[in-house]
Amino acid sequence: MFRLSLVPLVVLGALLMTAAGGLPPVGDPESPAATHVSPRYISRGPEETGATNLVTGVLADYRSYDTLGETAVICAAGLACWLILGARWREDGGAQ
Amino acid sequence: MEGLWSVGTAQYFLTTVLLMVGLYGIVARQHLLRKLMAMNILQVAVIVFFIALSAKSGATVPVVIEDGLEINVASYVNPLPHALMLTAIVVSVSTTGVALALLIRIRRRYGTLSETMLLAKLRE
Amino acid sequence: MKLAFGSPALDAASRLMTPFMLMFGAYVVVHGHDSPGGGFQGGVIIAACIILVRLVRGRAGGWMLAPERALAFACAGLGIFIGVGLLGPIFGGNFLDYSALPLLLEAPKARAAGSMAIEIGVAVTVTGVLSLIFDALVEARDDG
Amino acid sequence: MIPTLDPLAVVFLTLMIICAISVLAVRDLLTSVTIFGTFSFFSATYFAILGAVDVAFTEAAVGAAITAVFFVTAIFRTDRGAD
Repeated sequence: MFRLSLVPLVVLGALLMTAAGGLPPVGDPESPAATHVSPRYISRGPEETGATNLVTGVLADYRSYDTLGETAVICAAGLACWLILGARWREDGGAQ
Repeated sequence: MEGLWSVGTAQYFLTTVLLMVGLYGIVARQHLLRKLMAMNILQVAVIVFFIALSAKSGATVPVVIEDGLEINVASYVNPLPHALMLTAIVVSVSTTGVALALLIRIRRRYGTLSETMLLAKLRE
Repeated sequence: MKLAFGSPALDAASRLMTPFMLMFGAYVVVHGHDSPGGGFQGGVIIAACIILVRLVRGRAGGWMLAPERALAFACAGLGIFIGVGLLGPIFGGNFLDYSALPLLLEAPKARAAGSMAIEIGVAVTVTGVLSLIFDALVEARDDG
Repeated sequence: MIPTLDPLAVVFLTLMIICAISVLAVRDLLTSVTIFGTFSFFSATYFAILGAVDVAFTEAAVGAAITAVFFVTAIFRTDRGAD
């Protein structure tokens, strides 16, 4: 059973190795990831967001919906962790 | 195929190896805490892949230094994957916390964290 | 788990390091616009400071952030974020559009001020959540 | 044609793979967590080489400090040394 589960692992590894040869090399300035939206972020970022650190500009201004959802996720994670382990309310006759 | 193992392409192969190490750890290790560490390794492999996509040769860190001049796009690395991966790292630490809390509850209930013993106890 | 494993050397080192760590965390949050840094990093550094004091001196150190208060911190950070975002529609812009804020500043400065407020909210949330998770892991009761 | 990049990146990726394999291979769980912290520092160095200073900063603070502390706490809460 355990050896059977290694088969898709090997297949996936071979597939990824084959696919990695077709990617643009690391550091290519003409790669698709570097030519779609990021030139706008780099060239207009400081004058539009007022932040010379471009990462902060993208994180807190251009893509702040992303950050909002992420903040909600970590808030929910903290709440879940406290409910799983803390649960003080069980002692005074709450649920369970 | 010339330049297949150059610095630019070899990083993708090494990242794939790192990802497969993490995946193998999730599949093959017995102890659940070690499975969680393997999951963290897999997350770091994904982050490494995204950061490798953002690199440009001859570019510097994404903090603009020239003032008021025309900004040369090719001289700064792509800031978008950095912002995405920043959120991914912080989400990964909070999911690790939740997973550890669940593991502590499992240990309390069943007395073990080994996968085979846990499955044996579940079958009883 | 023994809660405090303080020794004189650890105690002195933590007392020496704590103000600098807090100061550095606040600097990283506030100066995140012009140098590497931001809400996440600053929040993590402040949470690391709280966890350090908690590890060295235990609950008696006075740095205990009670779970309820940590949870309040986390929700307050999220509230700051959503509140600043909702100020945009109130003053006639889009959600999370800081240039609509009535700050008597030109657009880039107003946007920088708005994203600074958001970074502070994120830092408060991260501090609260990390301290809360550490507290839950340490204080986990041993009975079933 | 292939742009040149710092060869140190490949060195640090190799170190990361070695650390990852030893995280999974070492018997003692506390040793494993320590090596995991080393792994995080190597990945932070790799990010800094590629120019991602913010990500390197976060990874060094989160992966090496906070995650390691969480894991050590959980190991003391459960069992250490078992595989």
